[in-house]
Amino acid sequence: METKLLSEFYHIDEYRGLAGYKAKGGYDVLAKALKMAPQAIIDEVKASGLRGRGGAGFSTGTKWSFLPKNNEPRYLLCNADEGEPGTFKDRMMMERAPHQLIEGMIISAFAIGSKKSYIYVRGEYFYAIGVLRKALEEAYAAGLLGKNILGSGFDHDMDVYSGAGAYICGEETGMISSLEGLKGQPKLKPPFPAVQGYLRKPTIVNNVETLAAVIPIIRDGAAAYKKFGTEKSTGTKFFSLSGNVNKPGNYEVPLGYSLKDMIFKLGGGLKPGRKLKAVIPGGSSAPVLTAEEAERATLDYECMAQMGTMLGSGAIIVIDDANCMVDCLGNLTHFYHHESCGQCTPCREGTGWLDKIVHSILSGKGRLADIDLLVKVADNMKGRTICALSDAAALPVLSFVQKFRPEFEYFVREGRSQVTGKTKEAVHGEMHH
Amino acid sequence: MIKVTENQQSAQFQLSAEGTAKVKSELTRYEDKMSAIIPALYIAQNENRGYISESVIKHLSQIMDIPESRINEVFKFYTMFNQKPVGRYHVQVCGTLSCHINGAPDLIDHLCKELKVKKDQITEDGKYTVSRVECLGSCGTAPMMQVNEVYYENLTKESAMNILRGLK
Amino acid sequence: MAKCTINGKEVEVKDGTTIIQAMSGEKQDWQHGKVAHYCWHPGLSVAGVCRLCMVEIEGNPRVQIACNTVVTEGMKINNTSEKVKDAAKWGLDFHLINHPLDCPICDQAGECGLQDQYMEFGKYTPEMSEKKVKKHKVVDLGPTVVLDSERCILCSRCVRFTEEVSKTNELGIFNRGDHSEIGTHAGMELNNKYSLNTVDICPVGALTSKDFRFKQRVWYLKDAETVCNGCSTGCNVKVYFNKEGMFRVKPVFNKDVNSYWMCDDGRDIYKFVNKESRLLKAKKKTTGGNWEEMFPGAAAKELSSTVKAAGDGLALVVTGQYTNEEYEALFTNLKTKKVFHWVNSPEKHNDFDGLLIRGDKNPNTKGLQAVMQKHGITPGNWADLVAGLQSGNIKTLIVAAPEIAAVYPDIKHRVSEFEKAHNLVWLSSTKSVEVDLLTGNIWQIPMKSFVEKDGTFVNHGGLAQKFKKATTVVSEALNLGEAALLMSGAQIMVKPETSPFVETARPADRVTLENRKKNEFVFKRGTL
Amino acid sequence: MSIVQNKKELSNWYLPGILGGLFITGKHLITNLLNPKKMPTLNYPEEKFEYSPRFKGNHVLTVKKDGSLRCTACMLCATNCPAECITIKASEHDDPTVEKFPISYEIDILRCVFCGFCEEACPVDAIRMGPEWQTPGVNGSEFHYGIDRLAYRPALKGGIQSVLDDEERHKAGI
Repeated sequence: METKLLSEFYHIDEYRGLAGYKAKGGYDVLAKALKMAPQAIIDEVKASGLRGRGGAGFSTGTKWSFLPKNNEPRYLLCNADEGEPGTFKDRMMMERAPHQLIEGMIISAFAIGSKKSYIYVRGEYFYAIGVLRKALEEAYAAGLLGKNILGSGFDHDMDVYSGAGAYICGEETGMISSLEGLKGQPKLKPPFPAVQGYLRKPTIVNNVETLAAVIPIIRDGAAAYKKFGTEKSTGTKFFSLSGNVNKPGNYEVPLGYSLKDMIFKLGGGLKPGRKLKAVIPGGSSAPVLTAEEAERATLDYECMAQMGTMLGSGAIIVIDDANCMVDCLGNLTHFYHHESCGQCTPCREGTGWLDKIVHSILSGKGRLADIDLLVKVADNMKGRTICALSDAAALPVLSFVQKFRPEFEYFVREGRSQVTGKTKEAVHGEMHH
Repeated sequence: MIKVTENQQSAQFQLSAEGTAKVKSELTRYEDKMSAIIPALYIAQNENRGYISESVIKHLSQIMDIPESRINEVFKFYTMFNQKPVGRYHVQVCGTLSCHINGAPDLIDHLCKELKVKKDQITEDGKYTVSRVECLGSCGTAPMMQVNEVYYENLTKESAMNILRGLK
Repeated sequence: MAKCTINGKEVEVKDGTTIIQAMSGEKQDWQHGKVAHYCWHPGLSVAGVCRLCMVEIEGNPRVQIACNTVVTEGMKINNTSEKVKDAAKWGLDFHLINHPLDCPICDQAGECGLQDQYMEFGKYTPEMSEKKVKKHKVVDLGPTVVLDSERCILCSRCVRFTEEVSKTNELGIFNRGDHSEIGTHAGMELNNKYSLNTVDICPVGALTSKDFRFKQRVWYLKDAETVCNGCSTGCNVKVYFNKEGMFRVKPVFNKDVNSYWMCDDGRDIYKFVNKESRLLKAKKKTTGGNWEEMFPGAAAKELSSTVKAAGDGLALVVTGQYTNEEYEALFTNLKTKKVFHWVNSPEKHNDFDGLLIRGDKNPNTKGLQAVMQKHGITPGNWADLVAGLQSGNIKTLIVAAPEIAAVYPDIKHRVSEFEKAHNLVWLSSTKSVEVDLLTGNIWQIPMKSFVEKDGTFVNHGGLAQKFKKATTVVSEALNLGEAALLMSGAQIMVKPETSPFVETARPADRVTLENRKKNEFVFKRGTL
Repeated sequence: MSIVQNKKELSNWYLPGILGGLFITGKHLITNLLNPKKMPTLNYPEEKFEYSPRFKGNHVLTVKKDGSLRCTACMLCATNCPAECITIKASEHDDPTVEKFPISYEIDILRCVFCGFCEEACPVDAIRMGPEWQTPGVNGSEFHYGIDRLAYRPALKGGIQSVLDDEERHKAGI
């Protein structure tokens, strides 16, 4: 069953406005937090074991503690770029409860002592940006933002910044470059953003859900939050279920929830007559799980890592047996070929190469050696670049080829798909713009 | 020897007075004036029939006092800024994995056939451009499309065509 | 100071230096082991995008890039392990999969980063069999540079150069992914005073110089280091030449003068050294007669009598284009008080564009002033010279003319004044159209250009820079010292050095029928 | 080196050697007269010896389909030539797809040792060694073969087509 820690009142429309939000206990936690000492808030978050909900799963408390201890100006950025295919939880949270995000951000900003924060939303979410802008106006009008918030002497300004269509801006430093008005290309690390990020000042970048999760932790305390989820992966998380499943959507469940129940109970199972073939558990860059592996998997960071994949952003894509895995891989390699920012050579050329090899197999002109070449190229792209996009491009290729190799070999030998029997004309490899 | 010349076919682009004021306000809104490039490009694209030409970049460069190559770099990096003219309604159908396995390719072919236009081209009446785009963050309601600023979800071939016909 | 071991050798470096700076060493001689790299350039900021300079650091599972990792105390680095070699192999492969097969028509062949480093670090078994990405070829970027986007490996050195050094922001990388291309925004040209530096730092043949395009293959060129005589900055440069002439000039690193850069005007100095613009033979003309050619040494000796006859009616006009040694010899041998320093456009003298270009276009003004002071000579002002010429008490005028006449805008006006002299001696390395039209007793003696003689230039900052002779272009030419000695009557024998330079059009050793008759080889039967 | 000495008494006599020789010549004279077809000699210059394709004779500059030179003036042949007898002057072509081509391409045949290194060095099959070698010349300068002599001499009947072709290369994406 769902445990609606954050999404309890999402079904109420007025919850989107300030009055509706306050009626359900909104901004009380902010008042409580402003009375606490900032370091106490950080310790509380660290004690709660909250880990990043955006995809990396890095402990939020630890990330906050990297900030230098002086009172040099620092920024809090909310990463709402949500470009990972399969993920649509941030959009729902921003459209249904903008004030929840704003309150979480003010508490976090107070904890790390930041005077200015931005919410970087991907350009396509025009509606969500509109809702956020209106919520910010309401918050400023109600004295919850700007100078001397709720009389606590802490002043903070917040603004929404719209992106313009680039998956790479979901990466921490890519987003920072985009905010600085440059091309959204990731920056060299070190220096890490906590030391030198936006405009070379210390910067903390957190996902929408991570910042919203700060509210229950401060309201009920770290111990109460740790009751949900498993020992190392605490709390609840939104999972975006999509693909060949009857009831796709966002479900908030405690971590450690079984993947099988998520698909067949909450997700309403597959279409009649179809069998489960593969599940991508954590967004398109997470290695794929076969049906058997999916049956015994539980949705938490440790189990996913143990099965050789990642919890990532919690986007579960269900693939049934009516789909050809080579075609699905071609779709993903085209995505990464289109979204690579082109800064580092292994990723810029490698994503293009992988895409062309898969599409030459799809067009029936593949050779058996191509399959091993895919593995070699993907292996030599991993870990060689500034950001993790080349790893994200390589992992699907490696996992698809390793776990569904017979299907690739059939395609090469027969020149057509084992499942659908079709071949794709070779034009697909060309990029349109 | 190919000479990179400015194609003269687009007349010198001028932002409207109100557009210029918005761009000027964006310049001072953020911590650093370079952050105003993306908002400025959005404003210019809306005033230039949905796409950005070279003279737009020259004009923005004069107003914002930022080198042309910096603005051009940002403009050509992001996919939501169109380099070629598009129809009044830019029908962007998502084609990434969750939509792909829920029938997005057939939907795109169907729309192209119905509107008698090839991908990324404009229909004769200048009303529609159909193009395949990457994940729009609405995978739970696949297949779906975004027309200018509005998301239309859980589409079938018929419902999509009805929506498009309904647009003025 | 941080101590670290590189490939087993103990190395101590200043704090904050990156691994690649530690391995390359001060003089870029890579004595700790060669690191493959493209986007790192000691004179520019770190981009870290070519991902080739991989090194293995103990305690770190993944290979790290050397250009951005700072050396910390006790760090053990090695770049000879199998993992690093494999990383470099694949790194290079990624650079080459979309690279065109242009080596036969690419000017950079022979000194191309891809060729050299592929031979050293490459995999030799390319596995790319898909279609390559097609981009713009032969794009005209401006008056000096041609771009070929397919050859470009997007290392962004040229973009960083126009941002950080020339600060003109013309270049950018447009589009995304493997369709990105270097370029300028439509219609705008790469047209600043340092544009050709981008050609030097481009590791591949994407940016090529229009002036050098297809002129010569680089492996046919010999090079020699010397000091540029274009202006008073005194940049260290390397001139490239072979039998047919001098083809181009490139900067050489010098920490305190020009670091890694050089201006575009300096790149044209080779044009004043080639035979087309040089004075090859000495010329003599008496009033009413026309020019008769003669051997420079003989002309100078013959002049010694007129110089002795002039006594104190002798006047010297000097320019800042010669070396200290030549001035020394000139003033010790031709004793005269009437010395005039011909300064070109004095009002622009101490202009400075912030980087390298200075208003004073003479390489050795400071050196000339120092030597004159040593000899107790105070240069007279120009009016006395004109008066002296009119009144006739200056009978013989010796002019040490400038090598690069273009930087002397007032040359026509000055030369018309010199015409009033009873005897005019014009010492110059380049042809002078103005002097050819003069009437009266005129001698023109060819001088050696700065590339053909050893010497010292003192730049604007007072730094004396010695340079050696690179080659000989005009074998009979004299240098200022020899001319002064001969004209002052000293009996020295000037032996012309052999010049490898030949007329460009004529093949070196055409065997014509006349030659065959004179050539005894043909008629004497060889013994086996 | 051991020399075989014919010690037999008869070889010291003059007549038997001469008559033996005459007999052999007579034998050949008769057989040739009886069936001239089997004669191994050729009626030069009407019949010329058919050399093998590997024969290294006078150079040929191959041409493309449209008749223009295949050579891109990359100077590899001039570099590889041990006799250094090839001088090439490169220049820009106005057709944008052809970037570089030779204005002048000269081989000093008197210097050339016909070793074929140029043929091996050429990356684009632009120079080959043809079958002819008997080309007289009176004046030394006639032995400087220019482009017209190397590529379009009458014996080549409009130039030999190169194996490589640009369209296929571009279509293949190389």
